[in-house]
Amino acid sequence: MNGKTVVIGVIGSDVHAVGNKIIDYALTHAGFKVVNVGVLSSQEDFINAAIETNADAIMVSSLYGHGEIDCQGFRDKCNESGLDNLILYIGGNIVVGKQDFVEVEARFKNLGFNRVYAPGVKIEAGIEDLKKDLNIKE
Amino acid sequence: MNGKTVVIGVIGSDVHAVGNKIIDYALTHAGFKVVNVGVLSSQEDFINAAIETNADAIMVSSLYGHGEIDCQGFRDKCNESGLDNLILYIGGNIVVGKQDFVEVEARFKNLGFNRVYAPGVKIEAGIEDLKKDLNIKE
Amino acid sequence: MELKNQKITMDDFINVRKEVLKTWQTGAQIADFDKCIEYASSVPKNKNFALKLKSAKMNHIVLIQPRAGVALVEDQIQLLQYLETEGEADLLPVTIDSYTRQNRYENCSLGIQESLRLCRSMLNGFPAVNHGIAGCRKLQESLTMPLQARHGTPDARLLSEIIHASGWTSNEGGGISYNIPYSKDVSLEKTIRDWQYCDRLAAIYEENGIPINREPFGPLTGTLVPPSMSNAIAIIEALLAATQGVKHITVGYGQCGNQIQDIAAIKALELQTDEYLHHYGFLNIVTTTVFHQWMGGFPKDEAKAYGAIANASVTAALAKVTKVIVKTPHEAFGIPTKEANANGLKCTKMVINLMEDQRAYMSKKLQEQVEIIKAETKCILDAVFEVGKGDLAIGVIEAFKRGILDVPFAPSIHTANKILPARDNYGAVRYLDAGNVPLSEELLNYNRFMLEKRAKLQKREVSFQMTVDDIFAVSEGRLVGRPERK
Amino acid sequence: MELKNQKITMDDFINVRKEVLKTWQTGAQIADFDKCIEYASSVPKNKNFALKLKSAKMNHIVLIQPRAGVALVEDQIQLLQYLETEGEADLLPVTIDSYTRQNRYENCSLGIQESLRLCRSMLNGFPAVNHGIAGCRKLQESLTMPLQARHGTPDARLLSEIIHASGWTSNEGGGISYNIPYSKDVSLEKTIRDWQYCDRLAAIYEENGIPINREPFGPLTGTLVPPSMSNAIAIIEALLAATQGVKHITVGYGQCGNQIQDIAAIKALELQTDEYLHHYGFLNIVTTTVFHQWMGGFPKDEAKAYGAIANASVTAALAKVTKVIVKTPHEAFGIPTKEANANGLKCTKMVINLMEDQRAYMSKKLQEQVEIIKAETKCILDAVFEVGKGDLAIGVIEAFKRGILDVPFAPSIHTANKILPARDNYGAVRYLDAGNVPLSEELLNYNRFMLEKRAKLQKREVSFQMTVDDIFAVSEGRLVGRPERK
Ligand code: B12
Ligand code: B12
Repeated sequence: MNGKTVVIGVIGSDVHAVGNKIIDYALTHAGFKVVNVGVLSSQEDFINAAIETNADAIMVSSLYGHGEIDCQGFRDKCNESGLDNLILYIGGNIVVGKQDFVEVEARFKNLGFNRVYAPGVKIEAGIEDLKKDLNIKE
Repeated sequence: MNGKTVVIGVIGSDVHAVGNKIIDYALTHAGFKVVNVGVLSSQEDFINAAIETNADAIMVSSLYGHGEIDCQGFRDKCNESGLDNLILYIGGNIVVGKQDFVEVEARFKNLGFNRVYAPGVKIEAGIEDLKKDLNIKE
Repeated sequence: MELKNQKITMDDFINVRKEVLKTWQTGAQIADFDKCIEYASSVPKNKNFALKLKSAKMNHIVLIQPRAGVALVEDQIQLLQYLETEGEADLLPVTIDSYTRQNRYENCSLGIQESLRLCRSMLNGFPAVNHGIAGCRKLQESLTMPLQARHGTPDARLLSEIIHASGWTSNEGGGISYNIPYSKDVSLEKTIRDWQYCDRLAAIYEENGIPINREPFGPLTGTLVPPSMSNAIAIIEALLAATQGVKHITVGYGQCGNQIQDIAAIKALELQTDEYLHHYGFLNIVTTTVFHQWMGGFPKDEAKAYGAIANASVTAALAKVTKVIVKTPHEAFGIPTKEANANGLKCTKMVINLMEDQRAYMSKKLQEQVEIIKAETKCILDAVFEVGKGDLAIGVIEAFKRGILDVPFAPSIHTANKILPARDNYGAVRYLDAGNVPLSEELLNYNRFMLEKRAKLQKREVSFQMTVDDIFAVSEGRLVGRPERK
Repeated sequence: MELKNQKITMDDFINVRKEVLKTWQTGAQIADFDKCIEYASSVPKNKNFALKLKSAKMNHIVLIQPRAGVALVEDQIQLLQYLETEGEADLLPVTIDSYTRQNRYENCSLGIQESLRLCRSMLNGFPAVNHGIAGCRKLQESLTMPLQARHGTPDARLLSEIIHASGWTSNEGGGISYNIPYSKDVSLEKTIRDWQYCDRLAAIYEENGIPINREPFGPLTGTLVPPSMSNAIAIIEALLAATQGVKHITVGYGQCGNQIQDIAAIKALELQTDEYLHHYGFLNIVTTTVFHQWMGGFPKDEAKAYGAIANASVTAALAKVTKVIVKTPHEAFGIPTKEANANGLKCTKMVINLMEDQRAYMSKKLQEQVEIIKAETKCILDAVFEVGKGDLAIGVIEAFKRGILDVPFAPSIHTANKILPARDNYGAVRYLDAGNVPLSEELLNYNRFMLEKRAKLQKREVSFQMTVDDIFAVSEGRLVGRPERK
């Protein structure tokens, strides 16, 4: 255990559960305390869980293509809830179709995400980054 | 029989025999007298056959990619041999690789071919054109 | 009213119908049921999904069908026309967007607006309910191939009403298969009841001379589902549909990847579906089969994706299924462009054509695998009937509670989530942990034995890590997961 | 000196060698044979073609190999490096250009110049003789995978000398297979003799501790060659090579398209090659197999080409051949770009990996087809030995004269050109007219019967038009030609 807490889940009307289960498994093995709000989760579900557990980061998954709609105003809502410096990642298949990822990344950074992951980037890459961002030493 | 004679063959160091056999079969069925110089034929082979049989057209096949080299000066050689108005077609896979066909066509028209056919255009199309060019009525 | 596996009476149906039509404004347009049937009758018979499948079955032809859905009607028309002509599709889908699937029609409205504004589809499918019969009929009339709704909607009653009233002659889904993989906390009581409604609706059209095809969603979570589990659920949904009077049923199966197991699963599914239907007195039902090309994570490289697509097509051709649902070279990234979609179809069509006069021949190995899948499926179905005390609907509820029916990697809290699958050394999917699935001792031993064999060859323990490795294997370019890659 | 199937003496070899090296200026560089062997010995063992095949055979691994050749050394290096890394090729080819194949080295010089001038390859392959050992060694040293020359050269003596002296450890070809499909009027006496030289050359390297692989070209004209005819010729060339002392032989087969027939043909080829080698006293030869993806006309559509490529790969994986020669999505157009070439490889690799732990199981049908191919092949080979009065080389000459051996659609005037092949209703290639091929009455009846069946189903006569339809079928997207398309 490294003492850090991460909220994970799949946002919106998205039911893709496999990656979510894998992420849960991988983060736990990497020493994080994992709070999994599961599939079909709203922005509020993520934020409430983060407040309740005093989380250090939220890792949003979006697979089904509606990520862009589902994430509108997420960072603002975090700020309103006092989660100003919370680390916010998103990954999966976050937009509809095969789009130029540089552009996609920019759009989501604009929405307030600290890091944005392309399709099929494995969770291990996210964990590496998280350790960096949270100053966790191996 | 429509009274017209066509010389066919495969030019250069090219041994692709299947299309040549099919073309022989198809032209014969369409009423032409066919003089087949076969595979591995030089420009001279075509021209001599055309002179000997007083042919109306030459249909060159080139499949293996060296068509551009093999056909240098073909029209000049025809002219030198007194075959000034002979109809000259070429088809098959006449250049190396998948190239823009508009450009390829222009290159071969420059070499003096009356009609130039893209990969996989079937001989039936060539026969249609030949009937037009030789004023053959069905 | 207590849930039971029995035909909904016309009175009950009409009462529920009134409520259903109120759930979104477009419902009002189809209040007059007779007009709906009249319209549906006017659709040319060569555009009937059920009849096309029947004739394909009789002629041993394998049909191909894409997935495809965008936000706007005009775009959907263009997309499907392209897939008909350029893609050589034999059957057309309308893939419904995820908000509709959750009955969030307001979100759909927003999605439609945003799509208009940004000039690209902001929805991952076609919001058929929002477009109503105006849009849905226009779509159907613009196409020459039969149309089917493909979705993943726990409560698809309004959607089903609108599509059939628009002349779409097939509907995918079922009370289990569109609940467990597609929702988090919707009760099976509710979805089974709602899908009884959808089945009854299809049957009413059928009774009025319009054949309607119903297709339980075979692959479930698409992720290492053991064939006997998906077959058992497909057969259950076929029986539930038949009870409501459905006459054209397509049972489905998602490729697992071991060719022999996949062919065996299709054969077992064909045989047992008919056996169970006959046993329960349904004698005049046209059953057909659908094979889904690999439903798990796909390789990102397009050439490799083509390899996966064509490999699946060979299996489909050898098994002589009635239709194949086709993936595209964009699968790993997102909703395909229409070109990528057509490419998946053409690649599939080529293979199906090359193999059209060929089929799988029986070998000892194939026979063995058919027997094993049939035996496992029978263990499961016997137990479902038993705990339902003879009523299949009640049996399903009970069976899920007890873990007799159990779907791996599902989002729903209503599956026990106790079974764990993994591949054996040949890539066949086995029960690593059967949880509470009541397989016989012999079958459990067989599953265990096959996995031990892999463990030995891979020099490691039988464990969940195998399952994890298997989940990523195909997208990384192989079938069976390996402990470590150098 | 009379042609005979016997090992060339060292004296004769050395005498001929002197003449061979004079046929082009680069020959002089390899006059010192010991230096050649010394260089070849220095090539790391993991780059040895023969050893890599042997280990693949032992481990039941299927390797993949592209075709690839361009005019210039630097471009060839870049191309093959790309196919190693991006294309995941296991074995590398150097496809030789068509002028070299006809020993027209002056034309090659022109082609090299033009390629330099126009900055695109004006040759359809790599002119290895013109580049000499300087270019060929540089190429070999720049790569990590074993290298093979693939060509179609009736007289490949100088070419073979140069490549082996450059550390390329495999050579494709044979006195029949690089004559009949690749020339118009070169006598079999000459090509058999010239290939005895190439075989003896390979064997000398082998005797000096450098394993060299030799691969008769299995597919011949690639156009509806009945499996027993290509198998018979492959076995003959294996025996001719073994006689010269070759120890590593890869027998080949080009996909016909009916999966069962293709698997049966590979099995028959494996079995009978070993049988005949053993029978003639060659006991310590490593025989491996190569499967060529569809060698006839390809579909122009790239998605369909992928379908054809992957479908062939499934057959190869099921038959567990040692290696597969891979086509590309550009096949119908021309020499592929390096990207298209890598895509063909990746598609193939995906399928081979997905099927790596799977294989074909014996069914009654498969057994039957193996028996038929073996019986046909035996009829042919028995007759060849008979007319050769025990000498295989003489037998081949005689057999071609009489039409006992006969290759359809060949350019050569030295094949009787009497047999006509066509597909039966399942796509298997049969003898429509066996010409003078001495099949037993029973086998002739079987061939006839299978074709009559097709004729009946297609409602037409058994005729040459069937063959013509079959020639175009695959490029038009199916396997079996149809009388008319609507
Ligand atoms: C299996 C699957 C399904 C199953 C899901 C079963 C279930 N309940 O879980 C079923 C069949 C039910 C399904 C349904 C649908 N699906 Co789906 N599905 C897939 C598929 C093939 C694999 C997903 C998967 O399980 N991968 C394996 C896991 C382990 O990987 P993963 O999910 O990608 O997660 C990993 C990484 O992405 C990463 N990651 C994920 N999140 C995050 C977050 C952070 C911060 C980081 C660092 C990393 C990270 O780490 C994870 C573990 O390594 C993908 C395509 C693909 N990838 O090949 C399509 C795909 C995701 N589905 C898609 C769609 C559209 C749908 C449907 C809407 C319609 C349809 N096609 O049927 C419905 C959606 C229903 C809904 N309301 O959500 C699209 C999404 C399109 C888009 N974004 O443009 C995809 C991409 C297919 C496609 N190309 O069209 N699907
Ligand atoms: C079968 C085949 C072979 C066989 C040929 C057997 C034989 N002796 O006939 C073998 C295996 C021996 C072979 C060898 C080679 N081949 Co080859 N071969 C093919 C293949 C697959 C099919 C050709 C065929 O028979 N098609 C069926 C017939 C009926 O069609 P067709 O030949 O195209 O002819 C029709 C039309 O083109 C048209 N047509 C032809 N000529 C004309 C002329 C006119 C005026 C008109 C109107 C129409 C017309 O009508 C014909 C009948 O409908 C093609 C690729 C393809 N098309 O899929 C490559 C292909 C032609 N081969 C190719 C090459 C490079 C070679 C080799 C150099 C090297 C190699 N790859 O092994 C050697 C060449 C040896 C030599 N010196 O020529 C390349 C040519 C590349 C290019 N142009 O850029 C091709 C395109 C493959 C590729 N993409 O790399 N090949």
